[in-house]
Amino acid sequence: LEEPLLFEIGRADVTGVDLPEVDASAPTRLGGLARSAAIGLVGLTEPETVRHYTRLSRQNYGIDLGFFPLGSCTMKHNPRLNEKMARLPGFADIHPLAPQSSVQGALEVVHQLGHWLCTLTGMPAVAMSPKAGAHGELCGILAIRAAHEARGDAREVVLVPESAHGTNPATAAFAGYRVEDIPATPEGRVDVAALKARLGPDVAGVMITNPNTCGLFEKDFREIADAVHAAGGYVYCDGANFNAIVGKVRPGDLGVDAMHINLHKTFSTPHGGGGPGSGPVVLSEALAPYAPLPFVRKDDAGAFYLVEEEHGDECGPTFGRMTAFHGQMGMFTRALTYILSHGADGLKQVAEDAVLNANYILRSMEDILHAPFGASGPCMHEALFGDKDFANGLSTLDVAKGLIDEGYHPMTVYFPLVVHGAMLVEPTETESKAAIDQFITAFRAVVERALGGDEALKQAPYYSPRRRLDETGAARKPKLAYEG
Amino acid sequence: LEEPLLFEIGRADVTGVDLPEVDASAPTRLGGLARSAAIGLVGLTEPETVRHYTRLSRQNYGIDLGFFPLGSCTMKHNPRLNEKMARLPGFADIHPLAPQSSVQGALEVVHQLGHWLCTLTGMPAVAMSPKAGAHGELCGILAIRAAHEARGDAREVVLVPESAHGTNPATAAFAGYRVEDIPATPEGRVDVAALKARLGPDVAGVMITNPNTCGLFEKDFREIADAVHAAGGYVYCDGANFNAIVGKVRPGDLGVDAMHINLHKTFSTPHGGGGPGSGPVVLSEALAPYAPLPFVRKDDAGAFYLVEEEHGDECGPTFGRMTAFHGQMGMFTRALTYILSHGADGLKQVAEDAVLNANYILRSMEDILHAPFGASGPCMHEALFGDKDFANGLSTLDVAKGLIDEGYHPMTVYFPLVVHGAMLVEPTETESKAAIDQFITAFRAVVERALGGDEALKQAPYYSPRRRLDETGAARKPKLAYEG
Amino acid sequence: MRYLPLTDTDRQAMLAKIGASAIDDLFVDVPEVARLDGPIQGLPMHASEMAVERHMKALAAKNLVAGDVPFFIGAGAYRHHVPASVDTIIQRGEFLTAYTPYQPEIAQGTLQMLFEFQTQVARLYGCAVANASLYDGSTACWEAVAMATRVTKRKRAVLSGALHPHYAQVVKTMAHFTGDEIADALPAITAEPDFDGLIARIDDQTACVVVQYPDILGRISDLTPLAEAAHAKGALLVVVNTEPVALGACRSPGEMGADIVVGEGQSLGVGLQFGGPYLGLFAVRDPKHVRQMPGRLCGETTDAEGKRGFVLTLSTREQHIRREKATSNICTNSGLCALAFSVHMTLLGETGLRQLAAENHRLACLAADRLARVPGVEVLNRAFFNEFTVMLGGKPARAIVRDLADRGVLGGVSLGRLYPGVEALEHGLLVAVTETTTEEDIERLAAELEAAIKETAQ
Amino acid sequence: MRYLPLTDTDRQAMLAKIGASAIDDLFVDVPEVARLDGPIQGLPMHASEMAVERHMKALAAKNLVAGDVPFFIGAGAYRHHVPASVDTIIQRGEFLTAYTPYQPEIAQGTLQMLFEFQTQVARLYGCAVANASLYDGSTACWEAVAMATRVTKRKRAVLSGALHPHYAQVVKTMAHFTGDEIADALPAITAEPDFDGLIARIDDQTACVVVQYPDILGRISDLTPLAEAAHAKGALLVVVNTEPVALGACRSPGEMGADIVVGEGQSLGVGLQFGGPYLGLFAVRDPKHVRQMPGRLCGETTDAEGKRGFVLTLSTREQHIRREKATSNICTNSGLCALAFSVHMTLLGETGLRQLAAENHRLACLAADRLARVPGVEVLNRAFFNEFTVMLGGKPARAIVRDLADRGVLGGVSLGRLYPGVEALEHGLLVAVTETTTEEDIERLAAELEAAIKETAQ
Repeated sequence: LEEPLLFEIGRADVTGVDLPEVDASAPTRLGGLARSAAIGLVGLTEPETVRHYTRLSRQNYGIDLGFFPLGSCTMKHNPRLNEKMARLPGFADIHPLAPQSSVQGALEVVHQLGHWLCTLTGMPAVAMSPKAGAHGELCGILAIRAAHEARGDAREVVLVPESAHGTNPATAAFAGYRVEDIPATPEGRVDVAALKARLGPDVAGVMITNPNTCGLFEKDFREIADAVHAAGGYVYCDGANFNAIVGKVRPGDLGVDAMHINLHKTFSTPHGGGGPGSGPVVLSEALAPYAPLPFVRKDDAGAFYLVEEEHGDECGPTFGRMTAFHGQMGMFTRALTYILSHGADGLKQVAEDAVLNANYILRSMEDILHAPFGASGPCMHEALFGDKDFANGLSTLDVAKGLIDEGYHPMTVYFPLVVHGAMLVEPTETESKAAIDQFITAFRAVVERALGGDEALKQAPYYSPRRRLDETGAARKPKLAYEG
Repeated sequence: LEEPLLFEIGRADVTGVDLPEVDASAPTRLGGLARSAAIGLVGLTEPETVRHYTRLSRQNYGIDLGFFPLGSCTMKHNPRLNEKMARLPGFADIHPLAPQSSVQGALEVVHQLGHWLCTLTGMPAVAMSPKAGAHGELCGILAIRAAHEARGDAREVVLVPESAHGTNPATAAFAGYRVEDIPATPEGRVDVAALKARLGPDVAGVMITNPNTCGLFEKDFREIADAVHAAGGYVYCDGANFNAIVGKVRPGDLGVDAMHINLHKTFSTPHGGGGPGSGPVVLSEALAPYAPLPFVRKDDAGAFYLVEEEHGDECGPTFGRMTAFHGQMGMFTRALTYILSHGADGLKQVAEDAVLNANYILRSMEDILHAPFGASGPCMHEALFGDKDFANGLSTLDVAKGLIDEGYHPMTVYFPLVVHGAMLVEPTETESKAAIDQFITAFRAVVERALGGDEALKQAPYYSPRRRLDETGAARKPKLAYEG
Repeated sequence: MRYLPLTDTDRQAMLAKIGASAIDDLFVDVPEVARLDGPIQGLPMHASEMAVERHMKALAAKNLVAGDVPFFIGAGAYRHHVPASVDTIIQRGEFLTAYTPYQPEIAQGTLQMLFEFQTQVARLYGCAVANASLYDGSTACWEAVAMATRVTKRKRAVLSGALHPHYAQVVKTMAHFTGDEIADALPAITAEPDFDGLIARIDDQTACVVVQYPDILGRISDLTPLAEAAHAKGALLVVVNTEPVALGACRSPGEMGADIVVGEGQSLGVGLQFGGPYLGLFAVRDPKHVRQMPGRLCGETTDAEGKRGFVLTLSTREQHIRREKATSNICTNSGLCALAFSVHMTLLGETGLRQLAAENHRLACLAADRLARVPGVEVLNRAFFNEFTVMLGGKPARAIVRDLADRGVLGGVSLGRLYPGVEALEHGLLVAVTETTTEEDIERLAAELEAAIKETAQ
Repeated sequence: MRYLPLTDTDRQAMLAKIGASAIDDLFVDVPEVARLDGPIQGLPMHASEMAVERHMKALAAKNLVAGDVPFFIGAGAYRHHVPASVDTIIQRGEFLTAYTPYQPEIAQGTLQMLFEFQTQVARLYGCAVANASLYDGSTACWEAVAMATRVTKRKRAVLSGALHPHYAQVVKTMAHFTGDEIADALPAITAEPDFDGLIARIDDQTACVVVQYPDILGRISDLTPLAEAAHAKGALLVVVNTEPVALGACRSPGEMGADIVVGEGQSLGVGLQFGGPYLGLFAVRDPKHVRQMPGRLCGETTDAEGKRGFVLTLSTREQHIRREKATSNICTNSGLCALAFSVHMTLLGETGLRQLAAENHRLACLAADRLARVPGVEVLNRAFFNEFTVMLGGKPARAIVRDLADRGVLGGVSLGRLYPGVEALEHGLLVAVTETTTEEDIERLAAELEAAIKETAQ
């Protein structure tokens, strides 16, 4: 059964809540702005609502259904204890502007999580308010700009490796910087020589992902950082791939000045079909003074308080405020629950198992699938492949869609851009060997069809709720709302 | 992807909980009974567990997925507020043997729900402890037997109409009675004359379902009850179909002595794939003294207390205890929530809409599908059809399986036994007209195939997780546990 | 009304199709005297979610939540930590809102789960076959007695004095009506159960002997001699277990010769719930007894394409086929509780269950040692798993328990509550300890118990 | 470790396949100085669910739960009753554990939901097109300003003084770096907003004028003159709404000429959550502006078999395609909150939303009338929806709010907290009332406020 659109089954006179009837004659104080025309909304009763969304949900693929090897997205298991804790009324039913004496436990959560994020990264400070990874990047870049501005040193350029996630250049540009690409070496890492050559008084900093989007650890990161610092710049590290090294390496030891942490990646908060995320940013001593408001401090009596605009000196030369309130509390409680669950020993094991699983896939596939950096050494938490030798015009996209028919969510495709027809496979640590072996079997089968030129693959998927969708048509004549 | 058996993917050395390691050398006081051999259990980590059961769940059909017209089972929507309330720690995390002063709210729930069940049925007393409908039947029958015994009047026979649910004769037999069938009239009701003719000093009572399993109201119920009472017997009413008349008719006004109420039918607690149910039994003045222990009373100071074995006189001549504790508290909280949600006006509307929906189906199908009692007047909350005129040996079973391919759970089939190839369709009040219209279209299409002798129907379903299963083989060589 | 999708327009259109002019035309068969005009009296009108929630929360707030205080109550229901993922799974609509799997093609989720559940229970109990659940431990206990009478064609059951008194009550209540004879007894306050006495009560008219393990006083003993004695007389041994976690540490009843093993499964996945819904477990050691078992059974088979699948089977034992000749009248049982149990057991696995049992036992030993140091308190048991009996040196345990509750400690179950009016038992207190008990809880109990004993008269 | 399925045996087998002898062989690229030996210092070791739960519950218990006390706090986040079914739906693994729907063939659930959500938001706002959500209202507000600068190619934004001060802060923070010019102001304590003054600030370099509706003081006024004035100067009108429920009672911004409407969606489905995650709503009245919108958009299309389906579209605006030329750097947004909002809105429907709005307004009117009778209290607003400002006759509102909290009443938000150091505002208190407020709550607030005012010095 196809599930109709809400607007095809809902009715304006139906509601799934029981509220008092509107007394049309009751006096109002709406200043003459009472709405007269219909809004155009429709309602369903509760049974219909539950069924509509339950049916819709079954058109989706999620981690709970199967292996989800989407590279750089870290689709690890979302523990249910996290969900339960986030729903405790003591966390879920408190207002961001409630008197601070009445929300000491909440402030402690923010403070404790921040402290442990600093511990795990070896950094002295953290900004908790960014709402997602890209927002965290923005936070880091703004701190860099504020730091330069504070010493009257206006710089214009941010260097970004060509393998970077699109948010990096977008963020730098949004913050008013000119973005310049740094090339990669043939082995898949930042070209240190090229980078050093470009450094100068106009370069505000670099944004480097480590482990990088080719799945490799940037071994020369410290050297790069030293060079950037020597040139008066700052080092932004994109922490999207922190899962590979959590508990094993502290970015602070590598010379990082700012790094965002995707709580919805490394710290297991759910992706939710596209958010909400959470992107706290750890900061070096150099950048810490510019951290955005608000932040949580503990006073001498052990009480927690928010530092906001009013705190004058205590704010430091903050670059301002990034969001109305204090950040993604719901994600903080989940991430804190996760950190407590895993502990120091568990988080180290997380990184090790994530890297082990990825290397296992890399080495189980490279005999039939081009692994451009397979010879560069072990990969970190994800394995990168290219589409070399596919026959009959078959592409990475076809392999991805073929995997859907095998019951899998595809890997990340066509990213990073430095590899032709890139396929980025990230198993995460929460997959069993059995699940990975089963995936490898299916992946090999599909790849062999691509190598063999199986035309049928061009029409895949066959067994999904929908066949390939016309994305071009959708963009040419956008239909973005129901009309009827 | 097929989901393997737990025992095929689980491992003895894997666990999804974090508990202290067993210190094998720690002293124990197990009296030499420490287990040495392996138990033979296997474990999964949490990610694997969530995935195993999520995948399994997707092989199931539930009310949340679609229309579920299973006659006499009342598959109505299960409100989510009920689930939320049952999970409040104040209800879910209290012990049945906790000091009664510490569980006054729980006792009040039992008392309040019991009181309202009495209100809705017009009966003076209720036994709350029966664990499901069949257990409630047993409670009612045991009360009848106890009442007869108390006056030294041993009787041996219970009369049961041939259309009755199988639990009726099974219950009476279990309680030590001989069961005799009462025939039905051609219009689908109890043959009053035959019943009256059979009454006598050996007849302990009758068990009659009203509305009956043919979906009809027993219009002569009061007359039957009076005759039974005159003959010294008691009237048990099977309340499985109470949903059709809740708020419209009080069984107490019809002369009932005992009636169980399936909270998982009329009062919307979930069926859960086969329970738990809950079967409180309302009792007449005549039977009330024999009610099982424990029950809840309110003292003069307004405190609630449990009447148990120790209360001597206050117990009355109880027939005993049916279960270790006080009944299905988790179901009581859900049912009470439901009654509060609907209220007196809502429950009446429930019955009306349930009956309206059923009659709408009856009248929308009877032109092509044999409705044996279609001429007997309106049906109540379910519509009964037979397999007359199906061609090529096609049967009710084939129609049921054909409906699966249309995306529906089939109706109840081959019950009641009084109709050949019976199909009992109960839409409940929580279906929309649109959903029912869509079902009627599908049902008509399948019935037309059966009338037209479409052989393909004999192999249906084609599109379900499994094709028809070999039930005969399963029973011949039962394999009831995993071996390996 | 938020659960009712029909609008008045719908209703009119449907009445027109039916050919009725008003809804009451559909209720013509109800005698006029019995028809109610307007909403039934004595109930409130419908209410919003918010209002209902307020009402229910106010009721819930009147109860003392076990998790909020030091808690030592057991006696047939135990408080264990249930992993959060259990509830997530049982709340999936596909499980929650499914019916009994009578249409196996679209119920393989429930069926495969039941097959796995049956396997888990059978292995835990040391048996060959388990059923798909019964209502609870006490009704399972009666079903075991009834099955034993069918198997042996004898009508007498001998109950151990240390069987949970409520279970014994249920058995006696039912037997009164079926005409079976039940020989029961009170528990003797001894460090070990009196099996010699129990064996002496078995004769050649005995269908079964019923013994609890661990027993109502928390004692555990080797059941092998009992099994041998019963079998020698042609009787079956029925073993009742109310704490499945115990079987992670102790030998299984099946190993020791039990013929039918039944129990309460509430400890895993289900929670306290003020007594219900709970989960009746039922298993037999010898597969030849399968056809005499009560309740539903799930079996493996194949579908028309040869794929493995599962169905409810041997339903010729059941009421909907056999009617008055059924092995039991049971119909709806405890499907969702079985799922919760099975998910919890899957999360535990062999390793986790053993660790859980070891942790329960460790803390119980700690508690027993600590309480033994309270003046006037004596620990009765020589052996126990996670529950034991303490004697309060002549002080009435019921009063002490109530006093402890007033002090904010739920300190256990008095034997006086379980055996009201039995003077010999009124000084006994059952104390249960699980992994949820902290060492601070134990200290608190010891301290409050000491104070309560001091202040309570003989 | 309960979330890690690999066993040591697995690890050994996998290392062998890889050709590594130890796990650290896979970390050879990490410079030795940076490699940590053993678990990181400063964190506890792993813990059981039970232990973690205890820890988190202890933290939660230190907060005063809004639902447990009379509660009147608003100022951009409102406490509404969220139906229980909303949470059931968002907890389904298929929604909760899905990724951004980049593979539309297996993400139609999320995509169709987003299409429905966009339609709901567009209609609520009186706009043509809404996007698939942003982080929250404040970041959406900045995105609107940024979009206005792209559309008009001007760099100056005029903010109403009655825009939420935190929203204004966010806009100013961002504009500082983009080089845009922000003209802001403080709110004037007047019964109606000063639109004449605002209009006077619009010039032909103005990209947009940003106004909140209802505004930070709870006032509502016809925006039409403002729209006309802005359009006359070639500027866009950006309307910010922080309480979507208000639009069930009041005319929509789109109707009144707003070009971009943004807001906070937290009121429906999401809850208070101490400020996040929340839900940024973003819509444009004129479809020609679609390609300048930030964030994800879901569009209808067909699949290879001609069936209707949905995809993320116009992604050439986005960072993963356009990189430094993207309309925004946004990536992950608030998908699950959008689902919660959409489910709640579906349950309400047109009828329910209007009833909900009417009930909010009714209770707010009651509260305003009652507080007006408290000596020393004056209600500022002439018109309002469910939040209004009261002046405390020269008493400092911050101190009064703290005092009320000590009395167990969360009485509102002081303007002093929102505008610290602004003397002109320090006597103002924002009071929000929703359907969750009872008449008893209002009485209690009035009584405690009266007491607090009496006891507080000027």
